[in-house]
Amino acid sequence: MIVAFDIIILVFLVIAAIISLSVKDLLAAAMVFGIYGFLICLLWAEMGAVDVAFTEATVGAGVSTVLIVATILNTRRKSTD
Amino acid sequence: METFFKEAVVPHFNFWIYVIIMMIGLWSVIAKNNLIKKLIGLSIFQTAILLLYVSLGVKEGATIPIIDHHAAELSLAGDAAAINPDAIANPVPHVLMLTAIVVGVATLGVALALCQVIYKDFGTLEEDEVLQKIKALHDDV
Amino acid sequence: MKAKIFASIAVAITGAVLLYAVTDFPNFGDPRSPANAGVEGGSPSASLYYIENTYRDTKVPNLVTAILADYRGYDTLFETVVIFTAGMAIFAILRVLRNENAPSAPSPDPEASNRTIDGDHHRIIVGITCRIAVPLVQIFALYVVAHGHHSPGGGFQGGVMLGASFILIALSGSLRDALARFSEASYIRLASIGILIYAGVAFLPLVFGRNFVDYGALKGLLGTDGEEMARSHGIFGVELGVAFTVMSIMFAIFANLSTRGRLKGGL
Amino acid sequence: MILTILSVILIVSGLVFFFGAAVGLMRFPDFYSRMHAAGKGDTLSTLLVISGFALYQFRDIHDFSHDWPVLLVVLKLLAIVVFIYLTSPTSTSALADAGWEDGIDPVIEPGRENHLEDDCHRTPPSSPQP
Repeated sequence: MIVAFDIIILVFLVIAAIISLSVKDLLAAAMVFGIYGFLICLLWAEMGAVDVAFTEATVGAGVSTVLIVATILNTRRKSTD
Repeated sequence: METFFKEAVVPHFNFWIYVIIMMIGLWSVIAKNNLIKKLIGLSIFQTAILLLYVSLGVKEGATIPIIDHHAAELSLAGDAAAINPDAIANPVPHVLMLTAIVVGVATLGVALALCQVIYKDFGTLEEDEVLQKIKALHDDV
Repeated sequence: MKAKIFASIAVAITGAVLLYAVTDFPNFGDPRSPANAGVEGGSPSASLYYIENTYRDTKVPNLVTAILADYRGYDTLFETVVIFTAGMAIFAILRVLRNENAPSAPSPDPEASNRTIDGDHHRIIVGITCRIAVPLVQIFALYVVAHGHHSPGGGFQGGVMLGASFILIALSGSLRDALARFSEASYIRLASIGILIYAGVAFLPLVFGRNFVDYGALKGLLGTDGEEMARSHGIFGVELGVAFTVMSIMFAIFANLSTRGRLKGGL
Repeated sequence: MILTILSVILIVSGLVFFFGAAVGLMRFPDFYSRMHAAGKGDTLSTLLVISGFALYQFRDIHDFSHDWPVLLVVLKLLAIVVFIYLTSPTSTSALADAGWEDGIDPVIEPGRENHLEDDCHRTPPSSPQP
């Protein structure tokens, strides 16, 4: 646990969450959500939870982004807000 | 003000940020109009809770919860002090959250499948349009 | 607009209550907090027992794997069942079983040859690289499952990686390639087999007159020289079952979502 | 000592290339040159940084028969390098290809013609059917 590293990642985390909820292009939102997953993975590796970080790297940044993209390509890409 | 900052904010800064992330997720679940946006907000809400749990098990100066080879041999030989619990992170929150992540992505898949069915039936994923169409459906009958 | 104002008020009230509660939390990184060391004057925390005795009980250095599959094995069994149920729910919601345009189906789709690596000029680079990468990913995933006792990893991580390797085949080539290697019948079968492996390994100790998920009773069956090694092998069997189920369900979710339940065409 | 200095040199030069890639990503005018900067800089700097780590690990080998687990760490690091060399250029190529299919035109100096149109024909954008 390194406090400075912790603060930097947490600030980026808030920024990524706000961006992924405010862009109107859903494909971009899915990609920023993948970045959010990677940041969470870094945060967990830094906290000493290596198993959880490993799971998040495969699930959060890999599979869940792919699932959201698959749904967006089968429905509509633009959102009104 | 300064004492409040020193006593309430500094030792709990990460909990404050988790609450902020959680509020972002909650706000998007209530206020966003697009269903996929709502799902992304729900996932962000979920990660805030996972972060809260895992950070409860953090110990200052501790390493990862995998026992060193030498310490393991010593503890088998009967040396009770070989493994120092304060130097190893608390593994219980990790176990609980590890399964929660994988269950979370499976349930996200179910939610996305429901979104696709809604799109097939109503031709849109915007909440207000879907509600209008459901209302029109009831008015016809 | 009304929804946004209401949402802002609700979120502000919730956030204020939570931030007020946060001040009562133990400090971040405190090794003496109740979650880490138990209540002072009361009983010590369960995590202290796990840290001190897990290696002696199970001979598994990775505490997370040992607790996941042994001490909390009953919990993990039903987490796996939840994942299986999610896969079946997607099958029930999305899967289209009747053939919608059956009369015109036999004529081959002109775009179909364009979707494979050999037909589509644009997919050569990605396709060939993925052909090289997929076996490496799968070998690494099996390593993660099998080596979860000594390093980070285990059934969930390895299973998700195995599922992701099949998703990679579907994305780089076509879904038909992936389904030729891992068809719908086989992934549903394998998901059930995974649950059965887990439940079977957990049930076996009952035969020997011991408790559910008490793998130490398998000592005689496995021929190990102590109950600890029997528990270690029991953990491995459980992880294998978890890996099978998670792999199958991850690929099932992707295959159904990307084709709207038709399992034809794809992205 | 020599190994430490060598590894520090490798890591620092890798960071310099990373910095170049980041500056290129911010400053270049269009999508394709940005992809170029990111792909090239990323691949080379990852190689340099990770081989620096591998060299740094070699410091711990004093007695080979006892310290052979360190060699496994070095082999794992080198495997990461090989894998990144395989996948990073591929992903850059796939992204540039997707950008071309999506209709992004490169910024070309006025007076020159765009030869890309002759070599690669664009498939018409397919609209997702409801």
